[in-house]
Amino acid sequence: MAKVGSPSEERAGARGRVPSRHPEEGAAGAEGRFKTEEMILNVGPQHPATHGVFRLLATIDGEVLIDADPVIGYMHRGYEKLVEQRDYRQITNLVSRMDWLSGINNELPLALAVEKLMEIEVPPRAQYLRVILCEMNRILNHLMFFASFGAELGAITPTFYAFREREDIQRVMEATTGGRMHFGFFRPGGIKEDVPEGFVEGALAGVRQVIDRLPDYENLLVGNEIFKQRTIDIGILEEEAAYSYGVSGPIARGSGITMDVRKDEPYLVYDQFDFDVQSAPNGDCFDRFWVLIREVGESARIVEQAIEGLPPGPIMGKVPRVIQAPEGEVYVRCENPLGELGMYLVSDGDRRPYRLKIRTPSYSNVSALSYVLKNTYVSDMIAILGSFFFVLGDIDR
Amino acid sequence: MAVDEHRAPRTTESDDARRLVKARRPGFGIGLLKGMAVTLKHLFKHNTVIQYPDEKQDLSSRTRGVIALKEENCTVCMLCARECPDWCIYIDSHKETLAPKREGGRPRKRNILDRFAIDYALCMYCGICVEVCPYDALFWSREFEYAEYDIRELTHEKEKLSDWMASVLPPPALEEGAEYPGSPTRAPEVADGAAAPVKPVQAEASDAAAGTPERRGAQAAPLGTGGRPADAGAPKEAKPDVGPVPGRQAEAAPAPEGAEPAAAEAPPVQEEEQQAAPSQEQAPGPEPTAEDHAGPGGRTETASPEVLGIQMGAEPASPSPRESTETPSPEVLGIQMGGGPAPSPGAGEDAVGAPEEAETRTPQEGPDPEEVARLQETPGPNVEVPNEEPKPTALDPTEDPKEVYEAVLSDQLAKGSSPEVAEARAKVARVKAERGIARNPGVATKEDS
Amino acid sequence: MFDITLATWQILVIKIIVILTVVPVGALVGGYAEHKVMAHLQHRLGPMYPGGFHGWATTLADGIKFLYKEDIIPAAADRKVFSLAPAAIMVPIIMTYLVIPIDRALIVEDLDVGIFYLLAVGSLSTIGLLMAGWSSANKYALIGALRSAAQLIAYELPIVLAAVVVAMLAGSLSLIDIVETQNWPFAIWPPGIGFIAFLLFTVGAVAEMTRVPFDMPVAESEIITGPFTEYSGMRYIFAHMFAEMGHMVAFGGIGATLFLGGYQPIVPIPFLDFIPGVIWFSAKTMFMIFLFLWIRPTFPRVREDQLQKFAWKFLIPVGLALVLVTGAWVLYV
Amino acid sequence: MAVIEKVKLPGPASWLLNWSRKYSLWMMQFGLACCGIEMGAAIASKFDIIRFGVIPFPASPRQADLLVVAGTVTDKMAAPIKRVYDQMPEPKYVISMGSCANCGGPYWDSYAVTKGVDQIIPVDVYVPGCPPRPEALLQGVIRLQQKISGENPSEKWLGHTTPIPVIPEPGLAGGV
Repeated sequence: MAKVGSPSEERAGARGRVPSRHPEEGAAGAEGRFKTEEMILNVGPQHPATHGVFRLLATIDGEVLIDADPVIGYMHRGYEKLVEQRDYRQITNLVSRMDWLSGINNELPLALAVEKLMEIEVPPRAQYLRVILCEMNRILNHLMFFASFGAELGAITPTFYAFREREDIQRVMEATTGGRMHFGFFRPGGIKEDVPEGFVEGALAGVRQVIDRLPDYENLLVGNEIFKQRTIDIGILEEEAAYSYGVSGPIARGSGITMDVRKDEPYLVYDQFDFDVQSAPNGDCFDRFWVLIREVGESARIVEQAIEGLPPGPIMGKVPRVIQAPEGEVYVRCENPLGELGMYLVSDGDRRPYRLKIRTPSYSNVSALSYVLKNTYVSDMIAILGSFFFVLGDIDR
Repeated sequence: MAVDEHRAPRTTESDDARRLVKARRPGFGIGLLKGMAVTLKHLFKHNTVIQYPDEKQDLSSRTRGVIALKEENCTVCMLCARECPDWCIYIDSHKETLAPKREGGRPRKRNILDRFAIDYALCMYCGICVEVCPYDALFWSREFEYAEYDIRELTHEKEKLSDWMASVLPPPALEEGAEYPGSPTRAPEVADGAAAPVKPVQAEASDAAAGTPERRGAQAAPLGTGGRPADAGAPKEAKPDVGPVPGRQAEAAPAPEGAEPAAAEAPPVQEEEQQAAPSQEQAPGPEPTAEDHAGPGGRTETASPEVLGIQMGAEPASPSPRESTETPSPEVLGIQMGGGPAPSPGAGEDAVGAPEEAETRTPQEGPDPEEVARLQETPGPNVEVPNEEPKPTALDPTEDPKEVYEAVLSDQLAKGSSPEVAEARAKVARVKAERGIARNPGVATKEDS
Repeated sequence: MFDITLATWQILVIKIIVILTVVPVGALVGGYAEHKVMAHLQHRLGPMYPGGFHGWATTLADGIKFLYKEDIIPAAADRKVFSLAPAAIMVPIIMTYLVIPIDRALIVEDLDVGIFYLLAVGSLSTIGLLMAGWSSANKYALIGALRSAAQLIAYELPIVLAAVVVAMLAGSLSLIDIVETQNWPFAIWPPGIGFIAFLLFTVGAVAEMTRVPFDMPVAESEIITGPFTEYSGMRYIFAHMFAEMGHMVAFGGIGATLFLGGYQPIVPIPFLDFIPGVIWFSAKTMFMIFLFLWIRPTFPRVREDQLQKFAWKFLIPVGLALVLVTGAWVLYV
Repeated sequence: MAVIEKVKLPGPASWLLNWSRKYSLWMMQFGLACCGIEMGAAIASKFDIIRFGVIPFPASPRQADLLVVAGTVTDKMAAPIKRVYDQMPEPKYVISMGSCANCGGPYWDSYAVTKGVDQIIPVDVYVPGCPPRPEALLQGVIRLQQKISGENPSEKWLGHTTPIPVIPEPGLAGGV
């Protein structure tokens, strides 16, 4: 296993890893122990813990996972090729399905890229609405994370509670955009149509309900001693390792990296809002979970501020009838719920992109898995997979 | 809006760090008890399950459940089929030539819709077809219950699609601060003030149209009754009801008197409304470039004869269509709200019905073929499209397939590929040779020389 | 009571028939209760349509369906062991029902060493789990079987210690005697001792049933129901569903008998005597079952090594200390 | 189980077998993509698919009756799906959920996507939508239950079911 800038094995052992029993690595330890045999366990592609079709080739020795090799590509749909055959409006609807938990966040970089190429000015109302919708989508995504993480650790109830809250927010999203998961709402230049009456109340109510119920969640999981045992000091991803694997988003922030595109390189109107970048220093499963749960609160704060400052006005900038990005190339990055989502758009002046390279957060995040999974227990593998919240569609595209 | 009541708690950074340290401390079972309290609390809470077949959610009108077709509005312009990313819309039509309306006029052609089917097994529910439809023939309905045992049954024909029109809701009112598309003024009072700019247009239109009452009557029936040709006889009964409808109805009132029952039974198809053209020339259309996104503004003028038809013939006793929820005729709403957010306001984006074109063309004629071709380079399923089959780049086989196979095989084996890989590559090369595709440019030129 | 004299074998047949009906019915009712209680704890409704009224027949439908579903034995499996394992799991569970006193006279067999019998029989099903896991020729099943063997042995001890405490307090190993001695249920009196013993028993019972939070051996999201991964049809329902539910009902009954006063009224007031013992017993059993069902959706599961540490380093020392304290209580109070 | 396929079952027995299968549909969740999340929503507390006796617990295909293929089936994933289906014991049912599983959906022109799960396994009910709302899946389940109640168990067992006209149940029929 290539270790890019990883800390020494001793330090990893000292930070909660199982001491290595692999004969090649710890030859000294092999004597005087039971002679054990390795077994290759094929986890996935259809396995309840892999939320999706993710395959992990695990070499296990008893309960200890010696080596883990993620195999991806089971959900590869050829996005980057497909978008070359579609015009921008059709792509908006397609990339929404890329990371299915954060549809509207995927549409945003595309819209921003086209706007940047075409030099379209987006009216403030559209920008505010974009922020609101993006942040609500972020809450949806994080709730899903909460649900799946609990379920993987064996606590099935959080799933049910989280889905109930998701439903409330999804209702508002549906009344606004027409879709529950795939919105297809952003257009180069603005948004598709203005929000319907009752949007503000609905959004506020939905977001506040989540905030109100957060203590319940914390009681169910965060404060739970068993949960703490299962997550604290498990699956540590150190700061330097996180850097070298290109990890971004909540997982990087859980390793103490205060990195957030919304703060570092503000797009839309994020620089007008008061919010914090949540981070935690330890880099274990608990910290990753902690950061995600805190981020729900931050997103709620942004939604409230944006609703407060929502200006009246048009929702579309001056755009030509047919969107044709002029020749050129542009890279736009946004903070997806799972990390940095970048789109590199090359246009040859057609109605379709010449090339669209998508840098998805999950893909980079998941590359750190085999490093983190090494020398852990099989049960911890589940906790780590859960805390590395990834979406298969986002990895494979 | 009282935003401050409930604001999400703001925490400082050191606060967060302290809380995290506290949360990471090992507990002594209190956390377990708290968790049990949470679940126990929910045992006694009122359940919020939506017991689906017995009770159903009240879905919003924008919900993308199923696409309904208002058959009368469809002019077979094919925009939807061509814009569909999945190509799941199938349209068949034929052209009919009708006798000229007046002595010496040119014969009219019109498209008759034979088939309009959507394959819902393939549809990705993106709504682009609804968005691009320039004549408001497609709407989103909230229905979602159409699972089938056979995939072929998921392709629904126009009869079924028209049935779904019954469940289409009027578009929602917009949030405070929204700009209603097509309105010259900003802000909320738009909704009420919208009638003003529209009014003269309608007056003109009604005057112009009054000369040909029979046609107007014919049109009123199918449109106004939400697409039910069976109700074509409605204008007669509807006449007395026209009076109470306030406002602009007054100008329109004289028109239906001339509507003859015979004309009312005419087939429910769109007719050319040549008389409407002069009225549109006088219409103060907004600047096309500036207001491009607000296409329905343009539609206000082009659609006005229809609108009048509806209001005269078929909106019996609905003084304020905005409040009536069961009338699925968005044109009326559109007018009342100032060109309003009809279910497909985005039509303006491709804006075939934008004012510029409307001045030179009549609304029911369908878009100019050239215009459509210019707009839509994407070929549609029902149009002559270049074949999608992969075509060989070179038409004549230049190499002997067998030779190529042998050559590549030995070449690969010599290069050190495993026998399987070598064989696979050789097979690929043979297939290419059979189809006349040069293996790679280098090889081809070498052999040629 | 009745003036009918029956031959011994006739009595035996009747007893067998009774037990063979009680266990599946108990399992079905337990399964239904699990569906409904869990659903309501999770803010859901649970089965509503099967059978009409609140889905009462849902587990019945499960039972009938599984009886005639295809029975797959994997090609690589050890056929004989694979087929026998469900019986090896199920029979000990059925056997536990024999000694639980439902009322003063309603007991299949009042053994003098009732508690001893319970503990001895209760640990037998481990063999069945091992058989199932090993013979399935499936890696997940193997991991599950090994985990369950380790776990069941570890958690047998806290139950034994808790039972020892009860036996010491009652001064007898017969379950009828244990119930009769409880003026106040042992979970309440003697103060502290009984309650801790009750907690020990509950934790041990949950682990013994391999339910959350101690369900590592059958963790669904991890090793896909462990030893039962390859089981289908009738064998599955006997090996897993009936066994788990039967186990739960049995442990509910045992808990009610040992700690909650069995068929006796919950408080020793003569006024309450008019309520038949069966009702008291059922109510207490239901309370125990509810406790098990309440724990299940609330907690995440404990990791295998943590689970072992918890048993050996915490529960068993506490149990041993408790035995000492109980001895002191019995001798000096 | 050879009895069922040889003997012509009397009416009540057929009814009982159909009834038990209908209300005990253990559901193997094959959440592949977006539809998997909506399937989760259908299971969760707002819609609660367990109300119909559809039990989403088995993690192993050996105990499942119903396979819900929810999401995009890629060519790489087709083999595992086929395998999971083969591992399920008879009688088994398949619901194809969403446009991708029905016939490729948005990825109809993708080189990596299987255009419809019915190319690899037989499908009983197709639920349209992209993704279908949770209620749409529930309606699909209801339609499947209607189908089951009209089946001949012995034929189903042998694997060649002749389609039987379905009598809509007044209580459950989600009107189409």
